[in-house]
Formats: sequence, C-alpha cells, structure tokens
Amino acid sequence: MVRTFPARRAILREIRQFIRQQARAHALLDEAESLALAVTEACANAMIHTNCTKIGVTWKATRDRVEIEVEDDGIFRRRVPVPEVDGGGGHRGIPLMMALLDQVSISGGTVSRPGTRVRLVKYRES
Amino acid sequence: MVRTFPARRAILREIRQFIRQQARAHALLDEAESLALAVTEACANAMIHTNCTKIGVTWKATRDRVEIEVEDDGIFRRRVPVPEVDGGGGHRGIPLMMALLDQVSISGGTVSRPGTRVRLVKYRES
Amino acid sequence: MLLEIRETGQPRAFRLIGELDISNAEILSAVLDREVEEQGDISLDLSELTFIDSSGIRVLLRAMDELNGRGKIVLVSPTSSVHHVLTLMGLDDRDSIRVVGPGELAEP
Amino acid sequence: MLLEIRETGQPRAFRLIGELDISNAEILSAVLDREVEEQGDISLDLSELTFIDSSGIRVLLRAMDELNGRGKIVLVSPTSSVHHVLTLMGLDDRDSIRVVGPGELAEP
Ligand SMILES: Nc1ncnc2c1ncn2[C@@H]1O[C@H](COP(=O)(O)OP(=O)(O)O)[C@@H](O)[C@H]1O
Ligand SMILES: Nc1ncnc2c1ncn2[C@@H]1O[C@H](COP(=O)(O)OP(=O)(O)O)[C@@H](O)[C@H]1O
Repeated sequence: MVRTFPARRAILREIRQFIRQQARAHALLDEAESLALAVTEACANAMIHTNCTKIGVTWKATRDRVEIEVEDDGIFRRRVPVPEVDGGGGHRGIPLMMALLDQVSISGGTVSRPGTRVRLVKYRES
Repeated sequence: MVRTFPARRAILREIRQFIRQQARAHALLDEAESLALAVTEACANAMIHTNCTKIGVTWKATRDRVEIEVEDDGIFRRRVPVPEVDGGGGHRGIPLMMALLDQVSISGGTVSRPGTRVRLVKYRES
Repeated sequence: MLLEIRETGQPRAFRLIGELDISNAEILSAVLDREVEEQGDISLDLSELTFIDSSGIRVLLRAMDELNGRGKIVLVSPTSSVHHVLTLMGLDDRDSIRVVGPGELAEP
Repeated sequence: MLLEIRETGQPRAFRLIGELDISNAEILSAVLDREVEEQGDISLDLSELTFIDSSGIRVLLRAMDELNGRGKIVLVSPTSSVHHVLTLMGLDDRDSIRVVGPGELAEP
C-alpha cells in the first residue's frame, strides 16, 4: 500500500490519517498512535532538512510486524547539526522514532541519487 | 569476519585497529577512517547507554559495499534523552554515523530479547 | 483547523483542542511567548489534544525554560497517547513541569 | 598510552599525540578546564592526532563555551581525517574556533 503526498507541513495530518486507517484495518489499534507519530517525525525531517517536493509512504503489515517506509526526493545533509549552534537542542526526531519502534533504518540519498529512505519496523505483540 | 570484544572503553582502539586492518585488506583505504569512527560511535553508544558486557563486530565487504554490524548484549533505552536535561547537548553519535555512511539501521533489543544491533553500510565509490 | 487554543475561565489557563504538530506549533509558541513574560504557573488543559509531535514538545520545553523558575507549566489531563509522548521525552521528570489529572488541579 | 598531551614552548599551547576518544577525552577535558579560567587563545597542535570521536569534539566545544568570548580555541594543522570530522561537526563554522595550517599561526 503506497501513497504519495506533497511535502507540505499541513499535509502531515493527512499522512497520519492514512497510517491510522491502515493500523485499524490491520488490527493494530494499540500501535496506531506510535506509528502515526514516528511517521510524522520521519516526514517532518524530510521537510525540515531537505527541499524535497514529495514524500512516499509505504505500508506493509505481515503476521508478525508492520513495516513503514518513508521516502523523500531530497538530498541528505551530510553534516551533524550540533544543538547549541543549530538552535534549541534539536527536535530529536530520530531518537524519538527509535524509542517508539523496534527498528529504524535510514538510507541517505546523494546528489547523484537523491532521496532519503527511512524504514520503520514495529513487531506485533505476541 | 566476526570479532567479539569486551565492552570497555579502553578496547575501542583495538576495535578500530580491527576495522582499519579489514579496510586495508579489502582495498578500502579511503574509507578506513570513516568506518573506524562510525564503529567507535556505535560501540561507545552501547557502552554509554547500556550495561552490556560484550560487543560483537561483524565485517562483510562485497564488490559494491561494506557492511559492518555492531551488536551488544544490552537493553535499548526507550527514552529520548533531551539535551538540556541529559547534559551538554548529547554526543550526537547516530547523526555522526549517518553523516559518515550511506545507511544506518538500528534494531533495539528488549528486556526479553536484549541486544541492540547497529548495521552500518558504505557503498564503494564507482 | 488542526489546532484550537481556547482561553478557559482562569487567568493563564488554556485548553488545546486538536492535533499539535510542526505545522501549527508556532501558534502555541506565540501564545506562550506572551505568557512567560509574567511570573506564575501556566496551565494547559490537554484533555482534548489528540496528538503531539516533537515540535510540540519542544514548544513546551522552551516555555518552561523561559519561565526560568518563575512558575511551572501545568499539563492537565493528557490523553494516554499524549501522556506516552510526554513520558518518552522526559517531561514528567522535570521540576518545572507538572502533569496532573483533572481532579488534582486545586493542589499546590 | 592512547593519548599524550604535551605542553609546547608557548604559553597555552599544547600538542595532542595519538587517538582522542571517549576513553581518554576527560584527560584533555581536565587540561582545558584549567586553561579556560584565564582569558586568551588556547592553541592545540593536532598534527599528530590521528583520530578524534564525538566525545573529543564535545570537549573542544565545551572549552569553547567556557572561554565564552574571552579567547579562541586554535586548532593547528589537523590531519585530513581529523579535519573531516571537525568539518562534519561544524567546528570550522564557529567564530570562537579557528582551524589553521602550520604556517598561519602567527596571524591574528
Ligand atoms: N529525511 C531526511 N533528509 C535529510 N536529512 C535528514 C533526514 N532525516 C534526518 N536527517 C538528518 O539527520 C539529522 C538528525 O535528525 P534528528 O535526530 O531528527 O534531529 P534534528 O532534526 O533535531 O537534527 C538531521 O539534523 C538531518 O541532518
Ligand atoms: N547501543 C545502544 N543501546 C541502547 N541505546 C542506544 C544505543 N545506541 C543508541 N541508543 C539510544 O539512542 C539515543 C541517541 O543516540 P545518539 O544519537 O548517539 O546521541 P546521544 O548518545 O547523545 O543521546 C541514545 O541516547 C540512546 O538512548
């Protein structure tokens, strides 16, 4: 299940609605809000840190886990923002995704091959 | 190629020597220091954030990329350290790994299944 | 509208209704920037806030910083999902933020 | 020994030799803590420093913070791999840190 959204902050809520809807359809009610938050953070990162124009969100649920991929068409910034310079302690999006989920993968795009892919995995309780 | 090290800070240098040696053996001289730094950060994170006792480092180089896995036997902390509280802006290990490499995956362990796995991937220049 | 900020009866008490994220965090930020100039607690009723992201958390932390001991940020009746985020980000551990249930409001 | 810190001829000038990481960053930190009390630049010759991690960077940033405008941290002749890390972490962008080559030392 793939959906593409324009990379605008006002769209984040629609993206969450998509995730909540999928979570409901796949009997993942307890995980819905954690997944919606992690996806919000991944999409916000793309919007904050790149000049991407669109964001693809892929939902895949199996018996034992959900896997969500967030892909933008921006260029990954190969610089480490150090809080005191970049203002206000950073928003800590990646640590938050990690705290919410079981697995977080980030593949940075390059100038010749733009597009950052963030893969978020949450195991089903068993 | 797997090596297991005791989780002590003084061992980090030996871990780097292992990485540099593998990098030399696989004609990855230009990448050696970036890989050594990323692995240092991944191992330091395990030591800082968990009470792990040992760290496994797996090296795998193919035609087009190097893949290094750092696995500890600690429990992943599901809390987001917010810089102002946790002191000094954080050391920003994960953003640094991401800036150095092409792909970073983090799979957090749990109480019932401890062990965090960090997978670091760098593509060969082509 | 995604977020509504309503003044409730008391002074320096607001109710947040809707979803707080990076698209509207600056609305809350503008309200709090004005309030932190004066001393005393600022109370935010979160019972109808259904979502908060890291940008929302950051606005709360910044307001707390700016109050700088001259008052607390009191977060009233967060929903369970918002409460989970407050906990993950350690807001419940801070002296200058209080998270309270609906009945606890009168206490010091 | 992983790291050696040697006082060079001039006042407030040190040479770092070896590898700086989380296992020994506090040795450098102890030296700098003492120096930042007084005003004026602190110069660190990095030509024989072969490795630096985020903990080492953090010690430099902290010293810079504590100097608080009363002087700069001057990083002399970093090796290319250390220079790469300084750049990634944005140290070359800061007013209170100067990264200089071996010949540039006399300049203001
Ligand atoms: N989608 C993305 N595109 C480009 N860079 C990204 C993306 N996601 C994260 N980053 C990089 O990773 C860094 C760390 O992100 P994060 O932990 O969310 O904290 P913050 O945004 O506060 O720096 C960002 O500062 C940015 O440089
Ligand atoms: N190996 C690990 N085991 C447990 N927790 C980890 C590990 N690696 C990272 N973390 C968690 O991820 C967070 C972010 O790490 P990092 O970006 O390196 O910054 P910092 O260490 O400054 O918080 C850590 O604070 C910690 O909670």
